[in-house]
Amino acid sequence: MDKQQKRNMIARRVAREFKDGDVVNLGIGMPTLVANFIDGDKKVILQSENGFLGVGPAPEPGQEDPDVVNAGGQPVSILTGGACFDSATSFGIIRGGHVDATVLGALEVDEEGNLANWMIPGKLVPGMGGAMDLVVGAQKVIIATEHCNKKGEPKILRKCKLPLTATKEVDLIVTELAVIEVTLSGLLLREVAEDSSIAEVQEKTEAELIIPDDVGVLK
Amino acid sequence: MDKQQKRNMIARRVAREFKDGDVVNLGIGMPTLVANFIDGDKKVILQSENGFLGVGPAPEPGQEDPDVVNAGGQPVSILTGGACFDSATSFGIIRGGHVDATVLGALEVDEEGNLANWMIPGKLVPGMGGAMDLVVGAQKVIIATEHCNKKGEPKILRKCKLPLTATKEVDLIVTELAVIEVTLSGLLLREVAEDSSIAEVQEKTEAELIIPDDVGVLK
Amino acid sequence: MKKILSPKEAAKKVKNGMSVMVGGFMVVGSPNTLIDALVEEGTNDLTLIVNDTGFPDSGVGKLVAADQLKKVIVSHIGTNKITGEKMNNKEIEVELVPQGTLAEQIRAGGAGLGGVLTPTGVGTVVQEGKRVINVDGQDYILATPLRADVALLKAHKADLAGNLVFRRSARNFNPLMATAADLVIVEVEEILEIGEIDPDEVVTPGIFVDYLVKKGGAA
Amino acid sequence: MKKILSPKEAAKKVKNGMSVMVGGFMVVGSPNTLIDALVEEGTNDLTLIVNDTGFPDSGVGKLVAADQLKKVIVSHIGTNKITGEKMNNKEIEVELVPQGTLAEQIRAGGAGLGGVLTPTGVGTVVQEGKRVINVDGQDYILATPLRADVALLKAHKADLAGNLVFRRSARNFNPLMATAADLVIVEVEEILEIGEIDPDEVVTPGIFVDYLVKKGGAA
Repeated sequence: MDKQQKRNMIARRVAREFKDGDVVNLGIGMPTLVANFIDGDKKVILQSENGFLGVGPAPEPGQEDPDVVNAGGQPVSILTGGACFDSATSFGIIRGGHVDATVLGALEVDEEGNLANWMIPGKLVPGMGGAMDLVVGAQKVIIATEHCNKKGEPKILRKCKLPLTATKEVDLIVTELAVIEVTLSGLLLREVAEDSSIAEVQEKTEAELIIPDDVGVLK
Repeated sequence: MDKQQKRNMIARRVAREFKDGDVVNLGIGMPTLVANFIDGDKKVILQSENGFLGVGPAPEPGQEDPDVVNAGGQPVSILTGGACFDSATSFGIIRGGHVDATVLGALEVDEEGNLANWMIPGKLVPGMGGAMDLVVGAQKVIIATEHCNKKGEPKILRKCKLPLTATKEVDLIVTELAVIEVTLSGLLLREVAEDSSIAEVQEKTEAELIIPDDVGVLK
Repeated sequence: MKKILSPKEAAKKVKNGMSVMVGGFMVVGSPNTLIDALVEEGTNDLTLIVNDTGFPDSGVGKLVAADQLKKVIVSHIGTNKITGEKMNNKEIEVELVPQGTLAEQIRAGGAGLGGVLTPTGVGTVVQEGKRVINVDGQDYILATPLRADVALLKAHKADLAGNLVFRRSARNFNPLMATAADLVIVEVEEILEIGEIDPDEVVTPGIFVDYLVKKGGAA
Repeated sequence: MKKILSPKEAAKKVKNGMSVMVGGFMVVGSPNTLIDALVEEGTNDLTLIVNDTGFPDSGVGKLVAADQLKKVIVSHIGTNKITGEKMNNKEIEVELVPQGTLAEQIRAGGAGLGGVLTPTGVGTVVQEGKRVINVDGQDYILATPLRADVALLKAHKADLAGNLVFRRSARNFNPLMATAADLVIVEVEEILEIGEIDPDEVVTPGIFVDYLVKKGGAA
């Protein structure tokens, strides 16, 4: 699988987590891809933290509206039935638990549900933007990430080493190898990719996984 | 002077305190009268804490709009250039110091600028409504009140006895007898009514007044 | 697409013992059709969160008169002498809150804040039993968030996505309460198709709304 | 009637060493005509309060590139590498704040609150040096109010009373900042007569606005 195939696979699986009527905020980068895979039968309302509900697809080239961008600054559209608001209202929606799910990337995530995805000491710090509010506020926090980092090292750890984005807020981790649920007892392996194995997933995960009898297949 | 004449006299004098461009909130009861005396050359914007700026006169009978009332529940109008908002925004305007002056009645007011105007122990307590926010938030707090209570006792005291609405917030007291400024040194007599005297005002005021050389005439 | 309920169906969503926020300021912006249905239903032991208790024979005053309330959290009861009588007879517990503080407590409940620091009420009886926090030399009262099981609201128009617009001073507490209750039922004058309210004109986004009821609709 | 300034006249209101709030999210809703005039003016030693520092060659990024800033209070600098470089070289002090907290701090500054309690950032480096307050068993960070000497904002339309409406995601921080600065200057696409914006459609009431500037207006 090349990088793009992995990303699409992760995005497709994440999209299946949403229920009809859910309000969802998709983080910048890979999480944005998730929008492409949401089942058309489900009415999922996308929130953009820069100030609106009802994010629609990117317009045709030349049709961009300079006042309509997503939180990554990319041109998008606003669907009918959408609504615009200021930043305090936007983060009131997020912090107040009115977003059912958020999807974010990770540098590290650990068995307590801690997440580190905003800074690497010694490197240029871009700032947390809205990520800290999203992780604390959304009802369900889904991490969409490749299973290992560029060096091939596990990103799913016993304890995050990098500065945290939030503590104990992650609910689900979706990678190209597995779907892992964060529970009070630890990380529960829910699904393993068809071309992988429980052994491979555990090998590439620093934290010890809880392996139930009914591990599903991640497709 | 009958009661109505006193009230009009007080209201007329209070209205002279406003500057062009001021945002003013007039309390329920006598303070509402002040609107009738604002100099037409001055652009004073009236705020109503139930949610709008640009309070205009009461409509003709039969022309009332059920959605347009002042904070006392009386039918009014909204002038062009006005704006409507929710209660959090309305009190953000008030508490945030964006109201230049508020005019309120008093049960008691004292030489420290403390105000009691919302409850009498043992009597039915109506609630403070928006009064506590107005007294704390407005840049200038003007008390419009008859000089003495119904029993003829002073309302302007050394120290309020009734439960307070706010501490040390009153700036000016206007009665049918005098205009009194609250200063850090105490109550400064600014003006005395034509048909009264410094002696009479002091006699009817429990707190000791500071009498400057240039006491003006309250008309 | 939001579900449209009859007033009776809506009233049945409110159960004995629930906390209920009701929009309106002296019955302006009050959901009177919903209130009438709730009186009809006879649901009782309710905790009401509301700006004021209306009048003896209108608005939430009808719930007071029908003995359906256990407690009221409110800024003003002066327009409804029955509330005061029942308070004195200990038939209703009345918690008086400054209007601007009440607005912020509801907003905090909806926006996921642990509270706000307000200068309103410092040095008054309102401070009793509250935490006082000093910031930069000034004392503030910690006003903690308020939420309710149900909000019964009134808007001018809704679209079928649940987006709301309000009219004039009928807006007041309605948009705030829409964010702070588990179940939000909104009475409207008119229900429009999706797309008939421009995203920039929406005051309350549809994600906050669970059910719509037509004003004066058949039970 | 609000005074209409040329961009140059407006820029001259900003003095060396002032704190300046600037609206916009990745240059959407950014007052670019005002920023250009401020670059032209060469005013420096400014403390900027802004969501992000735009791009190296647009938005507030131009103030960064022109060395006009002493400090930036911001949620994200990742789109402008010059900010990061100047931060690392200690030419600019950068204070990173979660976006939702930044929005609430500005709102608190405008609404007269002593601060708000937010769960965002608890257990992260954001907590360092902040007061943590426990409410009902949960820890919150006390986010204190932010105000500025000047706000430079962008709205879609204004009327001559200063009432503002915004368009799509260009709203973002602009309405919040309008409440939290001593002097508020707003760049707009179009200036309308009083009465052309309905009171229900006003997002920022005119009382918050001091001066208007036409977008792209002659210096």
